[in-house]
Formats: sequence, C-alpha cells, structure tokens
Amino acid sequence: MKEDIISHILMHREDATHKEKIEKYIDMAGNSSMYLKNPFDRAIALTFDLVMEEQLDPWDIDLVSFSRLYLERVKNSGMIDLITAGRIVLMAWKVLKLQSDHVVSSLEEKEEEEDEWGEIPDWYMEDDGYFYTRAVIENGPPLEEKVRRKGERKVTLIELINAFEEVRDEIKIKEKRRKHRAEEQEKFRDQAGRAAGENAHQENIEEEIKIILGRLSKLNGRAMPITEICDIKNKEEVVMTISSLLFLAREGKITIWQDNFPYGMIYIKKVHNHEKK
Amino acid sequence: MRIVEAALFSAGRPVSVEEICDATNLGKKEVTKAISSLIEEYKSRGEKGETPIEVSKAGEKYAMQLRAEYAEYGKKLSGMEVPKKLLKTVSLIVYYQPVAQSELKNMVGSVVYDHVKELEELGFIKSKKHGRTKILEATSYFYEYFGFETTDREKIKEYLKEKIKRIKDRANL
Amino acid sequence: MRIVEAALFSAGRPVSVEEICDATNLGKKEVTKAISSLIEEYKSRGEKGETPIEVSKAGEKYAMQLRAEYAEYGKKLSGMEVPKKLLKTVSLIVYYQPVAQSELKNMVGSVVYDHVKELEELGFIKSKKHGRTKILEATSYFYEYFGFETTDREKIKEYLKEKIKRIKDRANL
Repeated sequence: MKEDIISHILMHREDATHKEKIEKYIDMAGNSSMYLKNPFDRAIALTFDLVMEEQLDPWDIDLVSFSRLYLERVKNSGMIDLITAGRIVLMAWKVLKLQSDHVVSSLEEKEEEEDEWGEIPDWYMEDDGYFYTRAVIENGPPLEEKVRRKGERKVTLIELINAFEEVRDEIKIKEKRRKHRAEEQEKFRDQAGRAAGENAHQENIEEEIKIILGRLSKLNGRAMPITEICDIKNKEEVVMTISSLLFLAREGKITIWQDNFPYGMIYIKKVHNHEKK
Repeated sequence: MRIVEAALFSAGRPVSVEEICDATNLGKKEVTKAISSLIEEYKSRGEKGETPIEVSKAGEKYAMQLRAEYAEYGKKLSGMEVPKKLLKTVSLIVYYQPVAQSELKNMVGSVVYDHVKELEELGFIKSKKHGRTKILEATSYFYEYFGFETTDREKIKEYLKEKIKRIKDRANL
Repeated sequence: MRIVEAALFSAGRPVSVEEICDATNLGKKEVTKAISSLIEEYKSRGEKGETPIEVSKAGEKYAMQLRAEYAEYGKKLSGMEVPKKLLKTVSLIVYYQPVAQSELKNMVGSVVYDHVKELEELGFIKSKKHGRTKILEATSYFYEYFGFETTDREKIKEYLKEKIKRIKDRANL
C-alpha cells in the first residue's frame, strides 16, 4: 500500500533507490511522531513533509497523480475526515508553491543574465561617449579577436628525459640538505644539553658560532639565502643562526643583507681575507 | 625572408623583432626588412584572394594571423574566444582609458567588477589603486592580441568610434 | 579553398576532414578537394622557395606546418605544449609507477597535487583511490605521445636510465 502511494506521487518511479530512501524516511518519521492514523494519509503527508524539509526536490512530486489518487480514495471510502483532508491539501498547496517558486526564480536568473548591464545615465557623458557606450552594450563590441595559430609544439622524448634528470637532481639535493639539517640539529641538541652552569650561555654562543661557521664554509664565497643554512621552521635554530650571524658580521667575517625590510629574504656572504681592510 | 616567415608562422603569437633575431640568428636590419616585404607580399596576395593569411603589426610586435574576413572559419579550431560581455567591457575601458573602475560602474552597472577581474586575469587590462577605486588601462598585450597597428590612444578611440558606427548602421538596416 | 586554408592555419595541429567541415560549414567533398589543391599549391611554391610552409597528410589528418628545412627556425619561438614543471612530475610518475600521490608529495612537495590534476586533464596519467591517497600510473596516451613502443614498465624504466646515462656521457666528453 505505502509503496504504491509513493510510487504514484513520485515522478521518477523507475528510480528504485530513490523510492527506497523515501520509504526509509517515512518509516523513521512514522516511528517517532505521527498524527495521522491512516497509512494512506500518512504516506502522502510524510512525502510532502520531506519536500518541505528540503529532503526531497518539489519537482519529484507529481501533484496531478496525487490529486487523482486522493479523489479516488475519497470516492471509494464514501466518507472523509475533513481535518486530515484539509491538512493534506494545504501541504499539497505548499509543494505547488515550492514548484512555482522554482520556476519564477529560474526565470529571474535568466533575465538577469541577459540584462546585466545597468541603465546608462545620459547626463553622464559628452554625446560621443554616450553614443559609443550605448552602442557597445546594445550592438556588441567593436573589437575582433585576431585568429592566429596555436604556436605550441609537441614535447619530445629528449625533453621528457631532461626533465626527469633535472627533477631527480633536485630531489637528491633536497634529500641531502634535509639529512644535513637533521644531523646539525641533533648536534645542537646534544651541545645544548651538555651546557649548564654559569658558563653555559657563553659556551653556547661559542659552540653555536662554530656550527654556523662550519655551515658557512660551504659557501665558497657565494651569497646564499639564510634558508640554506638553517631550517626556518625551527624557531630555536633561527634564533641561534641569526645571533651567531650578527656576531660574525660584527667581527667582519661575513656581510648580511635583507632584500625587502621587514619580510624579505636575508642573504649571507662570506668576506674573504683579502677583502678585509 | 622565408626564415623570418617560418619564425612568424611557428610563433603563432605576436613577436618582437628581437625575438625573431634570436630565433633565426639574423641581424635586426635583415629581419626588419624581411618583415616589411612579408607584410607587402601577404597584403597583395590577400587582396587577390590568394591567401587568407596576413602579416601585420600588433602593438609593438608583429604577427601572422588570419585576415579579418576569414577569422570566423578559424575561431573554432584555434580554440580562442573571449566572452562577448568581456569584449564589451574592455572596449569601454579602452575608449575611456585611463578610467576609474567606479566611473565605469556608474556608467554600466556593477557587472564591471567581475569583468575587470577577469580582464586582468586575461592580461588585457592593468589597474592601479587610486583611493578607494582602481584606475584601469589597456596593456600592451591587449594591443597585440587584438592586432592594433598603433598604441596611440586617440587613434584607437577614433577607430573604435568608426567601427561601432558601422556595426550600428548594419544592425539598423 | 581559402576557407579550408584558414581552418588549417588556425588549428595549428593535424585536423581531420570532419573537423574542417565542422569549422567551416563546407561539405566533405569540397573540403577534400580543397585540401588536395592546397597540398599541390604549397608544394609547388615551396619548391620555388616562395614559402617555408607546407600542407601535408599526417595519418588520417592534415596539417599546415613548416617544411623540414625551416623547422629549426621555428623551434625556439613555439612553446612546449606541456609546461616543464608538469614534465618533471610526469617523468617521476612514469619512473616510479604505480606510485602513491602521498609518496610523490614526500619527494617533491605539495605542488604535486596541482600537477597531478593537470596531468590527469592532459590525459597523461590516471589515478585510482587507495585509502586516503591516490595511486598514479601513466596512460596509454602517454606512451603514444612520447612514442614509446612498449608499455612494459620495467623496460621504460631501463630506457629512461639508459638514455640519461648516454646524455651524461655525451656531456662529459
């Protein structure tokens, strides 16, 4: 009985899973609170409920089928519970309203698409401009795209292989750097752990500078961003590196500069002995 | 000359004399001369209906492209098409440039905000902040893309006016 | 005939007779006839050194392209149709396939997510869900595109290794 009613008032009768889902909803709702005793009325009312709760598309409901079905039932039973009938008809009306709202809003959307340009105020411009602006909007743009060849060529196998080699080298370098950084961090942690007592701070600084000097020795005189000698995500390491670098800069062993203050990249360059005054 | 023609053909986009020199190992003088000859040759063959292709100045560069009367047959296969609404907005910007976005909005409504964003993404216009609004201008890419032989604003304004008059006349027939 | 020429020019790739019919609204017979005339015309002009361009058959399709002797002048100006960053990523996928997207991310960083999406759109790779990540593999289109005669993964891996070695050896000479 319930299945028949649902499949009657649903437009997509062939969609079995859809129907099953609705039946499940109806069962769930039926178990909790149901004010209609008759299973026929209940099935219909709950289907409409689902639409109003936005669980079901109003366009899934075939209101013509519903009214035919309902009239048949009234005719057959000979008597009618007016309160229930009134409720169901009100619900049907609400579904109809939802359907018509859809139509109206989709029409409005279409109109908006076509007429998205505002009114051109004629007091706004000199005559020429007014004429031009109106004509552009009403008659179309006075611009034509030039048609050219798509000047792209296929990629060759050699280019693929070169790309492969490049990316493999990149990965290797990345891996090396990551390993190196991990080792340095490990060392730093050991040293920090060992350092204690009154001299700890002084010792730390000296150790730190040594570590940084070690890293800088790989510069070979070229400038490099600070990210190459420390892991900028590790705050402790950044503090250690920068304080050591500032010390070394004061000693005249390196030069430091920043691209854009205050967020630009910091670069370091070793000063060679012969460059020192 | 044929080497320069080959370079223009394969580039498929407007290219500068320098780019052609670089690709062909020819000197600037030679390339410039070849371009002039090519423009002439294609023009004369085009007028006789012997080719649908033309070589022409595009902004500060040069391009090989379809003659306007053949453009419609190529559009589909070249896969290029800027939506009409964007063409409308950019043709207003170019006419009034430099123009404030707010002024444009007063003229034709708030649709311009979306269009300006898309046009900037396409590289046709650039903007700079000016108080609460933006001042809009065409980019050199715009002149290249649409194949304008000049970047002189007044001349382009005249061209657009003339063109729109013709379009309007045709529509009113 | 000039309309078909316009279509061939703008396509910039080999196109079928059907595609040309579709773009030009001409009949199949007409298009086929025009193509034959164009092949002849360009051939005769090319032999006289009057054009660096030719129209030729490529499989079942037709293309307007540079004559072989001019190809080198075009190479530099025409861009690769697959950006280098994508080439790098796809070469890794092919080498390590089948490979998890997460594994690739560990190798080259989170850019892979974008690259994988673009490579799928290009049809070079396919993916299937595997728990929280995706397993990536090259498609048969990929093998076709790069002219691999085999789809045997081990062989391709060997091939890549071998090729790289040879390039390196040559560079070290």
